[in-house]
Amino acid sequence: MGQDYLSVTDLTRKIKRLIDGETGLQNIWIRAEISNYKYHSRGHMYFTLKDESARINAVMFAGNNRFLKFRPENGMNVLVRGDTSVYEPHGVYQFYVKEMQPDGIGSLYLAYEELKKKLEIAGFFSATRKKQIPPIPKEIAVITSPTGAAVRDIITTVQRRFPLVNITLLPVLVQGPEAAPSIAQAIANANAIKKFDVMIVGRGGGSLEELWAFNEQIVAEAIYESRIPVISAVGHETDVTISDFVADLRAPTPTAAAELAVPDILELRKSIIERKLRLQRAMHQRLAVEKERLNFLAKSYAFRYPKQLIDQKEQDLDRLVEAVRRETFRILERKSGKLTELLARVERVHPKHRLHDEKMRVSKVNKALSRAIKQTYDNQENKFVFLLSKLEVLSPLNMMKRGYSLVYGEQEQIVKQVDDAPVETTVTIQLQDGQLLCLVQDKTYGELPNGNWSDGNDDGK
Amino acid sequence: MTMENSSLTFEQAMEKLEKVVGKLEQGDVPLEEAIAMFQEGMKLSKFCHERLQQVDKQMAQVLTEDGEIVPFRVAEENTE
Amino acid sequence: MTMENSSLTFEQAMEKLEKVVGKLEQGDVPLEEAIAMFQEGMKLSKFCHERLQQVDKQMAQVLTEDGEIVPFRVAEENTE
Amino acid sequence: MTMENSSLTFEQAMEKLEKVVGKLEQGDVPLEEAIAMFQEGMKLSKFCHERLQQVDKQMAQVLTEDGEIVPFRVAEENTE
Amino acid sequence: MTMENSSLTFEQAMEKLEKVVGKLEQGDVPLEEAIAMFQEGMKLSKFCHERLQQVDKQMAQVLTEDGEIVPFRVAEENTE
Amino acid sequence: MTMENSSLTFEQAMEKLEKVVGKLEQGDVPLEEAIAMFQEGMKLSKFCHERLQQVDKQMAQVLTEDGEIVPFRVAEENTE
Amino acid sequence: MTMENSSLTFEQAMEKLEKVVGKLEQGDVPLEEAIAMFQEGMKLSKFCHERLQQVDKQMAQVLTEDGEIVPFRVAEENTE
Repeated sequence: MGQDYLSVTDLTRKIKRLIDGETGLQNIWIRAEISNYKYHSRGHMYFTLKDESARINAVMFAGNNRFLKFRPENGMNVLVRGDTSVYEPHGVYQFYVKEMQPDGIGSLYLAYEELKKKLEIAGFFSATRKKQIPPIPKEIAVITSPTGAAVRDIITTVQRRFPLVNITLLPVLVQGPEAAPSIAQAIANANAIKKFDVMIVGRGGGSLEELWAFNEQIVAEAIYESRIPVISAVGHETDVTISDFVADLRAPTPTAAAELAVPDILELRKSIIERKLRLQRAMHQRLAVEKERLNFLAKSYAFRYPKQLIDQKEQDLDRLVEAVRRETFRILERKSGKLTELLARVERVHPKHRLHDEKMRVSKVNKALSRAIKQTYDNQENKFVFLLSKLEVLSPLNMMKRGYSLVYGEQEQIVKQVDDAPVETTVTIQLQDGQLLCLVQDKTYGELPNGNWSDGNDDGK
Repeated sequence: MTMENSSLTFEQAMEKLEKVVGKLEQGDVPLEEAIAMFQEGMKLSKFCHERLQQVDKQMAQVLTEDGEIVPFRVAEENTE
Repeated sequence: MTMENSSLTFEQAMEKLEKVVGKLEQGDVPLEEAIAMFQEGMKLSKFCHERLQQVDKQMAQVLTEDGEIVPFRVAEENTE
Repeated sequence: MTMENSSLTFEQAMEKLEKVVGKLEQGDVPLEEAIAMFQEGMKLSKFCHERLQQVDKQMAQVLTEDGEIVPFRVAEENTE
Repeated sequence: MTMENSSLTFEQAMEKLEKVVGKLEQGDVPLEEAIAMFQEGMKLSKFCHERLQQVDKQMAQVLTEDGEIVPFRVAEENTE
Repeated sequence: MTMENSSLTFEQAMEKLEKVVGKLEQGDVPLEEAIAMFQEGMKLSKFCHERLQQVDKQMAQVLTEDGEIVPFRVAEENTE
Repeated sequence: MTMENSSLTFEQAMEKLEKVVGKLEQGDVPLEEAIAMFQEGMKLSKFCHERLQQVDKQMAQVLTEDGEIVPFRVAEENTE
């Protein structure tokens, strides 16, 4: 048993979970009186909600109280919406207020919210159901009170903006219990008349109760069923009624409704003039563009200097003709150059040169011939002369010049010994300059002396 | 065209005019067509202009409880 | 050719003219063709010129007919 | 050749002339052929020259017939 | 030979001439033959020479016939 | 031999002559033979001499017939 | 021997003569023989001498016969 103790924190957390999970304690409306109101410097509101027999601590954080339209006070009866929960550190349960309204009109709010939700679900606010407001209406129905600022604002604004439109007022009550049926009826009437292009339904500013007729279902239904487009114009900018949601167009004020219903004739005139001007400008511009384009083309090089078309070709032609001439002359020149060259060569091989050479050659050979024969002859002659002189030197007859002589016998044999010439025979003595015929008279034998003989052999005789 | 235009509402005429102007401003309309459109545009603008001048200033009316329509005079601010 | 041109629209004529000018300015057009193109170009340019003058006149006429609204001064800013 | 040439276009004649030049430039043309080519070249050149003069005349005529096209004044703003 | 030469082209004659000269230049031609060849060479060169003069005349004539186109002044820059 | 020589060409004769001279110049020719060769040589030399004179005449005749060839001038630029 | 010698050539005679001289130079020839040889040598030399004179005459005759061959003027260039 002893082990089952809970910590305070656990317990508190269990309680908190229990309360937070209970749907009947969450997002609920409570009617109560405020006491112990404290406005914390950080913007949070702390107070006690109570009635005759009970009380509960409450807090409304700054994030939620920022949009409150009133200042809560002690003793003030209020309707609050919020969640019940536990503040763990203190172990207290308290109410966390999300929304707060003063009690009394609080019921109207609830009704408003309820109807709004219902109609929204029914499709009364659907954007697809909204009718187009004609840009330039001819007939306008105005459903509002015949007295008061609203009707005057609407009529004067419409007439000022677009005097051509017909305005028909369908006077209605705009507050009090009869207001809603009156308005619904007028809407129906306007539809019955069938001449209106648009209708403005609305009234001037007032309290929620004063504006209430426009939150009635009957009015919403009348607007919803209207075939004529409806512009709603209820109260001031901050007031948003059911009618505003249902209407085809919501204007923040009656004056604004009039402005939305008709165009400004001055603006229209201006826009016509503007279009006309644009038309002319466009046309002028177009013409100007085309003219410029044409001028540009007409002034193009090709048209301005058409001779250029030819000039180029003239030049091409000149070039070609010149080339034909030049090339032909060049060919001629080359050929004639070659011919000249050949002529020079012909000149060089002129037979007169050859002839000249041949003459020289003949002449030379001729001379050589003569020289050769002369040489041959001279050689032989020299050789002969040499031999002859040698022969002459060797002639045995030469001894006679030195005194020697030859003795020939009668048989013309040379007498070498004494006995070769017998006495009484004749001998012939050959001398250098002639012969002596001699008779041998005697003979003597003897020897030739030796010794000196050989030495004096050359010069001795 | 004049025939046609006469049966146009002001809005239709304005719309046509705007279209004509737009096309001309785009500049890609053949010249012959452009001058025709210009003529048409001028006619439309004349038409629209006349439409705005046609009627005198209208008085506000009120539908009485009896179902009658009578002129309605706006109460002066001073009376309130 | 004149026959042919008369049924041309302004744009067609301008296009033709542009082509002619373009080709001529490229400069490599055969001589015989070039002179024919030159003639054609002159005719087209004349034709376009006349068409523009005609449109000019048409515009002036429309503006005169529209006389009442006459002074569409474009330079309104300066006069005011 | 004259017969033949008369049906040539200017460009064809120029092309022929260019070919003649090309052949002559090769340089190894026999003499008789060269003189024939020269004659041909001169005839072609005469033909081309005449064609050019003819076109010149034609052009002058076109300009005279069509008179002058006075350019539009684009600067209309200045005239107003 | 004269008969024969008259039907030669210039180039053929030149070729023949070159051969003749070439042979003569080699120098090993018998003298009697050399004389004959030289004579042949002289005739050929005379023939070639006359052909050239003839062609020159022909060219001059062609240029004169084309008289109109005469002044092919290459140095046009100086005259302008 | 004279018979024989008359059918010789100049070149053959010169060749023979040169051979004769060559042999003689070698010097070992018997005298009787040498004188015969000399006679032969002299005849050949005479023959050659006469041939040359003959050629000379021939040449003069040929050259006179063909006159002089003045080199051909193409330089037309100078004439303009 | 004379008989014999007349059919000798000059060279044969000169050879014989040389031999004779050679032998004589050796000196050991018996006088009778020497004298005979000397006589023989004298005969040979006479023969040779006569042959030489004959050749000389022949040469002169050849040159005279060919008398016309006035040497060509080599310096032809100067005359031209």
